[in-house]
Amino acid sequence: MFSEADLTALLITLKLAGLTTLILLLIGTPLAWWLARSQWRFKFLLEAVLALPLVLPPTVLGFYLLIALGPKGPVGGLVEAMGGTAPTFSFTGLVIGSVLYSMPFVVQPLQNAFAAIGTRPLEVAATLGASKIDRFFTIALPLARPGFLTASVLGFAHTLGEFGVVLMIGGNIPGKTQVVSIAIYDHVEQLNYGQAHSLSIALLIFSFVLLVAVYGFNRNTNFSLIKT
Amino acid sequence: MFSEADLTALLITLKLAGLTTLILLLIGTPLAWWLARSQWRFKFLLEAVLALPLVLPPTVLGFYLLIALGPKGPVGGLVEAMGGTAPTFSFTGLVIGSVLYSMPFVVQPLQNAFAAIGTRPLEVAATLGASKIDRFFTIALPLARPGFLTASVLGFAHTLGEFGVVLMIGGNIPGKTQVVSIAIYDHVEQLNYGQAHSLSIALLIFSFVLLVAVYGFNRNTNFSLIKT
Amino acid sequence: MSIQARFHHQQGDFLLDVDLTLPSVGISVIYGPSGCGKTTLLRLIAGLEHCNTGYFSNGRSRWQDKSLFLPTHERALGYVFQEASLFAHLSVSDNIHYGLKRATKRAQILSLDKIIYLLGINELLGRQVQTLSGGERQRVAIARALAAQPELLLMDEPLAAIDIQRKQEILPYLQKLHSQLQIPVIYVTHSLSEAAQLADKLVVMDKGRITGVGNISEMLTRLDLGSAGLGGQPEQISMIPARVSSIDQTYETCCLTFAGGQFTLASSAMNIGDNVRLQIRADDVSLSLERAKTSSILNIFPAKVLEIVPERSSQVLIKLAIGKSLLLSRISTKSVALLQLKADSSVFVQIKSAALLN
Amino acid sequence: MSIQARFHHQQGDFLLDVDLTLPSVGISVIYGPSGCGKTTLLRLIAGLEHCNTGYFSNGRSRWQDKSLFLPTHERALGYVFQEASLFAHLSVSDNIHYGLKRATKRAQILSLDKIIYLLGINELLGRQVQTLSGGERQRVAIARALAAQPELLLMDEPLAAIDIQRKQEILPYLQKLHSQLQIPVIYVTHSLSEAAQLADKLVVMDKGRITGVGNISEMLTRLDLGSAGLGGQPEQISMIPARVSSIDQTYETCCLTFAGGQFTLASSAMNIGDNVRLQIRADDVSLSLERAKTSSILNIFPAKVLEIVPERSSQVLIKLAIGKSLLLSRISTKSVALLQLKADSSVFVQIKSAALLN
Amino acid sequence: EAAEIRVAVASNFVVTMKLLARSFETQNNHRIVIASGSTGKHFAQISHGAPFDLFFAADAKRPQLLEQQGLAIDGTRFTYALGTLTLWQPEQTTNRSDNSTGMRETTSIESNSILKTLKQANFNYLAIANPKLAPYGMAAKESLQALGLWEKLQTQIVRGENISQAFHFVYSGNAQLGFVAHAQLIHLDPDARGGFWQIPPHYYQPIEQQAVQLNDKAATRAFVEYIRSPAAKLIIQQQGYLTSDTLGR
Ligand SMILES: Nc1ncnc2c1ncn2[C@@H]1O[C@H](COP(=O)(O)OP(=O)(O)OP(=O)(O)O)[C@@H](O)[C@H]1O
Ligand SMILES: Nc1ncnc2c1ncn2[C@@H]1O[C@H](COP(=O)(O)OP(=O)(O)OP(=O)(O)O)[C@@H](O)[C@H]1O
Ligand SMILES: [Mg+2]
Ligand SMILES: [Mg+2]
Repeated sequence: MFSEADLTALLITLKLAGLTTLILLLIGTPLAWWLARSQWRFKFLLEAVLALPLVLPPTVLGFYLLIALGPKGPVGGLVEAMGGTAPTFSFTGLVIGSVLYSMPFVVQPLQNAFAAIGTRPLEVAATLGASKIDRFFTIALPLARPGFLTASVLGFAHTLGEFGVVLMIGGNIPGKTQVVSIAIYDHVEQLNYGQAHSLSIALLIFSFVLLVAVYGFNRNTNFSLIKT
Repeated sequence: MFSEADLTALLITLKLAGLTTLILLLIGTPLAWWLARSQWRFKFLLEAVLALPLVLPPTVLGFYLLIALGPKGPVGGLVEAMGGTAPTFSFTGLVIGSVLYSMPFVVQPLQNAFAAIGTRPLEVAATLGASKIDRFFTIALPLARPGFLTASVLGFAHTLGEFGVVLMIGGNIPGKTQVVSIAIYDHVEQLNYGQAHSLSIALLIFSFVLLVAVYGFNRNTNFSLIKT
Repeated sequence: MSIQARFHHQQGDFLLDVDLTLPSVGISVIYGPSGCGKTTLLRLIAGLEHCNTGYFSNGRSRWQDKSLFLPTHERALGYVFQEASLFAHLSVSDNIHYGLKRATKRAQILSLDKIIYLLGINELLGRQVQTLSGGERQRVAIARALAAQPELLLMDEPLAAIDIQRKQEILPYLQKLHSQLQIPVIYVTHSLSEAAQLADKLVVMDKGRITGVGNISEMLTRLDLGSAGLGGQPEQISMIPARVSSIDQTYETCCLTFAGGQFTLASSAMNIGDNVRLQIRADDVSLSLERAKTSSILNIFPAKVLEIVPERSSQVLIKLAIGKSLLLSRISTKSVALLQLKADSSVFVQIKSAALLN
Repeated sequence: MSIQARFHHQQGDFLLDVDLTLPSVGISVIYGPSGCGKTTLLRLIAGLEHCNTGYFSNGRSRWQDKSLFLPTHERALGYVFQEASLFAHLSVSDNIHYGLKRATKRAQILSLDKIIYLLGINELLGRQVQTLSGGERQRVAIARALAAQPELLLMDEPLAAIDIQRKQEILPYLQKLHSQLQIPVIYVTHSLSEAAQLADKLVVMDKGRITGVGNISEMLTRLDLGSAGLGGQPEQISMIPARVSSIDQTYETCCLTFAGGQFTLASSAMNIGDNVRLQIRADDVSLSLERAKTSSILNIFPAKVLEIVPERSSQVLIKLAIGKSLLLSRISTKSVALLQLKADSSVFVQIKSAALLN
Repeated sequence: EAAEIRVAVASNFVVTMKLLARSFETQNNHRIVIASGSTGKHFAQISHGAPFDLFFAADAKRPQLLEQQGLAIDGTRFTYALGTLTLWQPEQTTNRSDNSTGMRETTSIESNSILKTLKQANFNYLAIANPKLAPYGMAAKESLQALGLWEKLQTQIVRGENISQAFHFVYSGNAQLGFVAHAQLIHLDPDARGGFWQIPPHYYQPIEQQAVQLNDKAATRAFVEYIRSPAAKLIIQQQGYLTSDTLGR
């Protein structure tokens, strides 16, 4: 039903979305935590900057990333000067692009979830001998679980459907940077509607199953509903 | 500095993003409220369905919307049968597409914000004689304010940067369905890098000012931090 | 015209099974140990907990039966929660006005100024609720419930976080609520002295069931309620209804006639003819065989021993009759032996002090 | 070796200004009206509130001074918050183990089983915290703080939501905490009888300042603390240190020697030689000019009137000396006139009942 | 009377179309509204009722399909331009081969050196348009096959969605070489062009860009008439395309 290329694209997509979500959670969690807690006067400026990638059309964002990450750009140039290869047209480049692009969808829900916890549980944990980092892992993280759910779902799904950025900085190299969204797009452009449909449906079913699993599994953690 | 076409595109974009955000808040708020409160066993299925539009590449989503909303599609066909015009290639079509596409970014933060309120404040309000609808407006809405902030920002910004869906069902008709993201894209495609840069920067500055205003204004509403 | 409540409600392992009739005037106190279901009962009455087979009528109107379930906001009640749950997005003043604004359909019988004054929250009105101390929060919550002009007031340990001085100011006000305004109050507490001071009816609960209901004076002298009820409690209180017969301005004392004699009490804020209640702790009642002549104890009455109930081996509770009034005394087993007390003995009761209610 | 606390802390309009020295053993009770700064003081001690110019030492180690600020989790303390703030994502058992697990560095002096038994929460261990009643929650919170093996225990009105029976079981346990385990406790309450039962030191606060500090027995008979302090309180309590000299098994009474005579008390759970405290309410002390012969009151002592302080025009507080012990009595102004009492009068004090501490 | 003519134009031709439209509008009351986009998208949109009057595709296939499906006016299809493929290497600065008439040039010293770079695979990436999507991509593929390099360079080829993207890849320095449309280089500042080699036309099938009328309104016909006029053809040629008569058809 699917060509080998389609299957490869599917695989790369999953890898990309998974890795991006992971990285976003790793970066986004401390960032969101800091944003939720900090009393810094100009925090709102940073919040605004973080939301900016959202505003540009993905292809345009991809275009600027292509320039910045390319060998002549500031980032890519630096990498090359240090003996590396500019990350464009590589899986690494895709990951960088996706991370930047999906960042707000992970940071914002996490920030709200952390803010909703309030200070009291953390104060209690401190009086019970839990250090800052300990409190974070044993109190803040579990209490922010609904936020993590939303953040992961939005981040993962957004990367699955991501297309403009990836197309721009990935170069659509089959087996390397061709993701499934591009593959579907290609099918549509070539008027292979049949293949486009089946690939879309496969992606939808897969995502649906995943989402159902995530939401279903979290169905009964409504402890955030109750204040004690 | 900007061509008239660019300015028109900017205007259409703002109208689109504003209207979309408004509609999303109007639809999304009751939906999120229901999702946050309901004890329905299969709620998680609906949650999964709502997140699905995220997963498809925008152009592909746009393609399916084009089919569905077109005169031969189920929705468009129905509209035409009732004497209307199919909404494709019109501003209405853009709004429909954007609403569907940005829905999860509005519903999810709202749902989390509503869930975080808990039941107690609503119970208290009920004992003070506030009806369901009254409680919703006087207790739930103000307490969920941080969630509304996030929802509006994500929804608005996402629509600003939205591109694939709009391109597909709008047809990129200048003065009618050409939004600024497509205009920038066109400039890039036509290698008018200079114009693309200035339009992007204008969009970024405008968005930044807007975001700063929104976040700055809401800086001091951290009442969600404190449980009384 | 009485409050009727019938609920059979399962909550996890816990079953609340209650069938209760309370007068639709006065204060009914629900008393019982932690976890016995007091809060659950109040929530059922308020309609916050759904019980399909429940029945509730507040005397004037039915709120719930087989075919009816009035939602909470249509029940004209005020509810003070166990944890003062103020609205975090509203100032103190706005919290209080929240209920007031929505009470336009109800008769405005409680003046806001009076409420604010009595609860001592005038200076807090402009504050954000996050900056209040625990007791301040609870006082604001009480004010908010009162401002809603309730026809039935539900209070879940409202005074637990409030200092005794303020408590002594608020309690009489709560008493007036029903005596002057006819607002029935259902009041949860685990303080028996609070109960004795407030209650007309006392409801004793244990493990989701009602183990005793009755008028406060009768209930307080019932010795059969077991360790879960009143017996075995460190506090033992009797209550005697009386009537002001004369007032002595010099010493600011007054003379109260009760079914057993004349009681002298330090108090001047009364009018002749007022009906009052004397609350007497069993620990404040000593017995003697002869009438003491030069004692500071003003109230000494002849009485008859009705019953002697050992509490611990070192202590007994004695139920006495002064005329038609019942009184509890707690003395040591040793004194019983020394004075050779038994049922029907004639003694003098010496009442060291008494509190006055209403 | 004493606890030293100095804080000068502004919070909105409210200024807390405290310089306090407390013994590093025993229970220090902070007592004062709602909003006087009790919670704020505890938070400062715990390091939850930052005060740059603060100083705190728990006797063994310094937690805070000009150049030092130990974060809360490095202060070996237990804190029971005014509202039992249980972790919503953990079961009851996990809540309790949270502190226990992190206390491995601290000496394991409090046995978990004992804590669980005493607080009566054995059956709740597997439950989710959302399903607990108000009192159950607070008991779990106390257990959690104790399980953390604190070197200093801070308790903010921990028993306000707990029924009197359970309270009477927990209080002696808290007393033992310091007598057997040498854990100092700082305990906030607005119940003077709780204070009298627990306190070694009593700290009276008002409007952010300390208006009096002293040993409980001395503090309770100080009449100068004004309406915000102890004077004018409905509760007036004296405390007399004594020593068990003999035990009567028949009536389960014991004889206590104090600086003024021999006191008979209904109690058997004592050993000869034990040092104890008698807590006597001013309302339980009556005076007479002659020794009553046939009274149920066992404890009658000759005493001397030291001072007569009018409370209201109808009532006075009388400070008395029995030998070297001080005692308060509250009687009516009328009795003062009838018995012609004045400073230096010789009288007999009749102590109707007394509570025993430790 | 004045009418609005909506023209769906393949992205690569939009710049030229704007010039054509401007010149047309000076002679007429009609107004041209240009909607640029990928030919695949335009096809899908027209199939679903898009309100275009004219369709300028990037290939011949899509107009043909529309015609077959009866969505276009029979017999109105024509080739409006022929794309020319160029291999571009901006870093090649030794000499430049273009002069104003350089379009016909097929070989030069520099182009040989570009060819050498290509043959030695002495670069990281070679950008082409996606052969599946864009006619220029197909032409690039055919050229590489003709040179016998297609298989060899597989791992170094990056594909753009369209010819513009292939251009971006090279322009931004991410790809060192790229097959682009000659029309794109025309717009570059001559100093920034670097070296290029126009691929000999026999290496690839002609890139026929066809247009078709979607209705038969008078204004539409007028515009088509204009496009076929010599004046329009001159503009098209100046923009780096061939026209049918330049090929001798
Ligand atoms: N941010 C603030 N702004 C203004 N006043 C404040 C702020 N925070 C606390 N206060 C005031 O500080 C005082 C002390 O509060 P605290 O909580 O210490 O009182 P408390 O003695 O514990 O009272 P309670 O017995 O009612 O719990 C209160 O009057 C409170 O209103
Ligand atoms: N969802 C539940 N599952 C199991 N048990 C529950 C649940 N909800 C409440 N309970 C139990 O129901 C009993 C009654 O609770 P309730 O809150 O009515 O007690 P209470 O009398 O108000 O006690 P307190 O004086 O401590 O506030 C408690 O033992 C509580 O543990
Ligand atoms: Mg309760
Ligand atoms: Mg406090």
